[in-house]
Amino acid sequence: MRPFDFYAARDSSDAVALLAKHGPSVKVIAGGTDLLADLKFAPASHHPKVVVDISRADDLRGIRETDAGLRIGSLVTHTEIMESPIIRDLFPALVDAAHTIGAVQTRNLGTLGGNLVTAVPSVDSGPTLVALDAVVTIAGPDGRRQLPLAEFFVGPRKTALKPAELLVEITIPKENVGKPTHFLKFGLRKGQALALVNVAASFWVDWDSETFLNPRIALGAVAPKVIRAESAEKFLAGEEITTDAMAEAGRLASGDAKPISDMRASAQYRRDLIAVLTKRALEGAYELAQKKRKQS
Amino acid sequence: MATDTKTKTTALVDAEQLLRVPSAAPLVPFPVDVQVPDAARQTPAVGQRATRPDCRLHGLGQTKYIDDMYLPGMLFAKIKRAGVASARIISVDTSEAEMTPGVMAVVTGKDIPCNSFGPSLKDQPVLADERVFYAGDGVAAVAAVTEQIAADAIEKIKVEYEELTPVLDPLESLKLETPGVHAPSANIYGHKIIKKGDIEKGFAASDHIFEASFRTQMVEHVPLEPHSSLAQWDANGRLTVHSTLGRITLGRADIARTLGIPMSRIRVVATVVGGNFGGKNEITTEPVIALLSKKTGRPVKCTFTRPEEFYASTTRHPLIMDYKTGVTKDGKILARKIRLVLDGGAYCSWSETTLGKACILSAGPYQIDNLVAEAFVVYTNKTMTGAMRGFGAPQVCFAYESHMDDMAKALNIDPLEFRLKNVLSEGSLSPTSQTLHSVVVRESLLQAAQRFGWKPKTAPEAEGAFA
Amino acid sequence: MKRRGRGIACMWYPIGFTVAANPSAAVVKINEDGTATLLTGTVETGQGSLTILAQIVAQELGIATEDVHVVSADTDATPMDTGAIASRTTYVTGNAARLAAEKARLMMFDVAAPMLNVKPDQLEARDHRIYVKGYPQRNLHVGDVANHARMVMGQPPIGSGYFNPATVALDPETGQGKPFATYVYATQIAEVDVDDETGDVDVLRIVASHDCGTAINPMLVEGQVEGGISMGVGFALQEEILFDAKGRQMNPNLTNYIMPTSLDMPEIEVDIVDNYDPTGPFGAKGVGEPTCVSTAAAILNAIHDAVGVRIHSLPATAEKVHAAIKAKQAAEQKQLSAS
Amino acid sequence: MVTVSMNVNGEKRTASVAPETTLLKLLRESFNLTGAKLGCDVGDCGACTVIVDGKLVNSCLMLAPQAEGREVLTIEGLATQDRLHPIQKVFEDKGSLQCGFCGPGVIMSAKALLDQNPNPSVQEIRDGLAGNLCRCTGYSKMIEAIQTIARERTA
Repeated sequence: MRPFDFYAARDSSDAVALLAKHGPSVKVIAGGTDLLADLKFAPASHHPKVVVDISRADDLRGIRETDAGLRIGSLVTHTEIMESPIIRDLFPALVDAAHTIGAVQTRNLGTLGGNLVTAVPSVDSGPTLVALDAVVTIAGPDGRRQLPLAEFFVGPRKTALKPAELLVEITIPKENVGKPTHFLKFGLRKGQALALVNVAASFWVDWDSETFLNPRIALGAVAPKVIRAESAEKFLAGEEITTDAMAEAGRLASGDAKPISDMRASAQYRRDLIAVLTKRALEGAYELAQKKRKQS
Repeated sequence: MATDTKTKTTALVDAEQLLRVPSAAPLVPFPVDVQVPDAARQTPAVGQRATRPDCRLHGLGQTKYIDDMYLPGMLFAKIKRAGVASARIISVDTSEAEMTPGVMAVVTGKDIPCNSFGPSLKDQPVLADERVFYAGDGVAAVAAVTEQIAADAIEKIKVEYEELTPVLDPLESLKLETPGVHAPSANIYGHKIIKKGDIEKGFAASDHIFEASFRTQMVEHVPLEPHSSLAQWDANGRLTVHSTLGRITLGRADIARTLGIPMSRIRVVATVVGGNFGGKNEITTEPVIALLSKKTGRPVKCTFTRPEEFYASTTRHPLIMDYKTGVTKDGKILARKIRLVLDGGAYCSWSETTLGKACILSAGPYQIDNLVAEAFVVYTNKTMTGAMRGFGAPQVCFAYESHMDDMAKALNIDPLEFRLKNVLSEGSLSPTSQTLHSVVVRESLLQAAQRFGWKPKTAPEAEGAFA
Repeated sequence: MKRRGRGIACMWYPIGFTVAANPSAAVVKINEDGTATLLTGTVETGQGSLTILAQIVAQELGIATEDVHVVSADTDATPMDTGAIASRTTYVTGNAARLAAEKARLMMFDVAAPMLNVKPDQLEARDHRIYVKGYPQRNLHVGDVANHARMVMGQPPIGSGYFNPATVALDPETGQGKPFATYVYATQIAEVDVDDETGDVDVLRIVASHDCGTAINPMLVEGQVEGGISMGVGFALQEEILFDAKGRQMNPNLTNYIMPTSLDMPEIEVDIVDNYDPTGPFGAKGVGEPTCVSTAAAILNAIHDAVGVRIHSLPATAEKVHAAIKAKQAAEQKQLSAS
Repeated sequence: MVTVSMNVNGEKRTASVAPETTLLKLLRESFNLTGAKLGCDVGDCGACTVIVDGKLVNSCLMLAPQAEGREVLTIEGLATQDRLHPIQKVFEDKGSLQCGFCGPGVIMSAKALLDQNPNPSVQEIRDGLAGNLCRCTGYSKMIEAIQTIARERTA
């Protein structure tokens, strides 16, 4: 790697101060799984002068339920998500999504915040959180601000972060805590796979009418950023829960996506996958809803 | 890494003291209680599940691969890659790289005393000097005090190219009107034909004739250990090269030839190689680092990055395979015609061997009295192909065994049964009319079928055929 | 829906180079205590070939594997070898090592014969001792003989040997001839699940039955087969170097060049076919390359069995399988509506 | 240059390195611990796997200063002066390693897995090794070895 200066931040405000002081040629390192892999083969023009390490900023850790909902610190690793009793109980889809990222080594290093700020279209943590209407909290020199995760993603590898800003936490709003959600990823192999398509489906069940309530379908790797399949969602809202409805939502979601053809797959194949995976993700979420209902 | 100065100062004092104290940990843990496993103590030795002495060192992390060797004063070399698939080199300007602090020496293709090598055709340059034949060709090399300085310095080497249209499709390359990749040499640089029996008669006697075409892709060996070599000279003008080569005897001959020095002055040592699969049978950077070492009077090491391992080493030949087979209605193969086109990439390397093996093996382990198998290998401006585990056999096996199943299905014969009707047996004549001995295809089919629990599918129409 | 399929593929594969000379030479030194050192120019590239060679030398000398130390891969110290290529080490280098050991053993017999008051050809070596054939009570420890040879007779037992596979050049017009000294044979059977909606192929199980002549070390043979199959799985389903329109590689890294991880590998069951090749060292042939030859074919046949589609080009990616299933469904639909 | 100190295999070690030095490079070049290998340098192959503060990580993806003050366990820290670690012993007995280049990383992954889950299923073992690419073995004899150790430990 080419030379850079290194500063370790004590906490998030120290990190923001360091970013402001050393910008604009500055990068944040947390788990390092994306940053270092990038820097080793990136052209000199992309190389930062300064790297700020936030891996010791303990205020960015922790998973807890707050008045606002479930709060996940940006420094929480994928392994911590997989092992968290709260998340396992409330959002098994987040556990599944975390499990599909890299392998044990990279899941131990890689953080939720780090995964989201890469903003690659195939970001594995993205779809489930977007389907759950997650909100991100950003700290900057002028204080903190919040915005929906769906808006945090701006384009391929582009986020709404301004210079010297830091993603500090992700919140799943109270009304969606425990919302039945299912995540599916399709990659080119089973271990360490990159997504050809990611799908998360989430909805409440109106048990009186057996209909979809507040359905959300989020798709990854099939558009410049994580998107919601809005026509599929619109169709499902209030619709009776049947396999036909789920299949139809899959077809609609496929139309909502804007996939590209690249060396990993063609656009048409990605569209076909979305249809199948959306249907299956809806089935998975419904299964979970039924299971939860039986338990309660 | 404390950020406030006070802690930092304290840490520094502490650290400096510690820097002077060598590690107390044993450099070589010595597992004295470990007994030699029983199998290695038994006689007779053959047939024993003896454990490997090297496995213990691997497991302890004590095996020294080339990249684990750090010699005092050692320099690190990096190769500048062409990045264009076909071009004439107009000029190579290394002046900026040479002036970079930490850079100790630079070499280009013009510095190589005899700039060609290869196991059969000597068509590969050590570093490209006049022409680039594929994007992974090296055009210059740098030795520097750190890997990063060497990597930065090769970026500063300016190469001017006259880009030429690359030939990428092997079928295109096969056509006579296609410009020669290595003009004036022809693109078809290898041809094999096997003729046995009378193929026309065989087809005429057949009840059914099946045709099919198959293609395979280019793949990499992916040894976990990237290619690495380390060169140093002594005051008697003797060169020692530690290398990941799987064939040191011939590697030494290639190094001697390209450098123009007697073999007696070269010592090639291979430690345990971290995976070969055919990909480490040829010299890569050895002559280059030898020259860099000679220029600097220091040991020089060059280890491929993972991307280099893909684009600067050999790969498996992609094949285009056309099959035509004549069979009787009860499933006896009477005649087979095969045409193979091998995409050889930029250089011959082990294409001769691959061509021969692919052609001979393409009939499959079957008794076929009337056979024509013809194979061509052509140049393209792609990554060179070479030796890889199986030398063309996995490709042709995919073709002949897919073909067999399709025929079995069409004939309504169980695939196992169909094979058993046609396999080679003791004393069979091979496609080259060699009398075969210790032939056990039948035994292996039956053993595998038994282990698997293979039963003929009980489709009503298939039953009769199997019985 | 997942659909189960099975596929069979058998193969043959030669040992050594195609016609071209590919000799190996070896030197065996018997130490004063009856242990031995083998000098070989071959390189250990992970197969365990040095252990195999030690076992061959030990067998010839009647000692145990651990009694043979192997010095390899140094052009200053070790004799010529064509190298770790063409599945030739066990057969070619193994034959050379056996011949070298045989010479050293015969020197030992020359020394032992007067000590036992018999002729050298009445002796045999086994279990660390040199025995008079038919009179097992009359024997000497191999170390005592070796020590006597060096310290008393002044004849340290050192043998050298070489081997080059017997071939006959191919006729350039007809390709007829004897290109290889010997061949091995094998069958693999794969069981797969194919997701008929996505084309995803899950290889569940591979049964492999391989011939290698005598298995000098069954554990190492199994290791070769298992590893070869992993290469075959990648070749069948995932691996491919991709080029852009200008002939540059697009995926020269392990992120986008998809080789099998532990999660992608099936359960593997290995059987070794009972066989003996009189031209090999103690009946052995070789096993390195053949292990990866029939895997892809078996998997592709299993895919065909599962979903009825024939994939004609490798790798059979999920996308390719999916496209073939779709095409088949469309064709069936057309046929249905036509009838 | 920055000075970094950490506990490596139970011993306090210190070095002065450039800040962009990875933990892998620090171990190999400053501490002469070459058991962890550089196979890809971007976290795909797992040959550089070590354990930091009890967690399995790719040492090529961690900067040396990030390891400041931490507990680092490398392959060299498993055996004692007179005893192989049980995983090393069983890997040898079963012939689990061939070329061996992935071996140190695989054994560290096996250790981390068994520390957390003394009796893993085959699927859990495969998941635990998925970050370690191996081209020689097909992983079969590694999985067999880990199962054997688990059986011995839980027996």
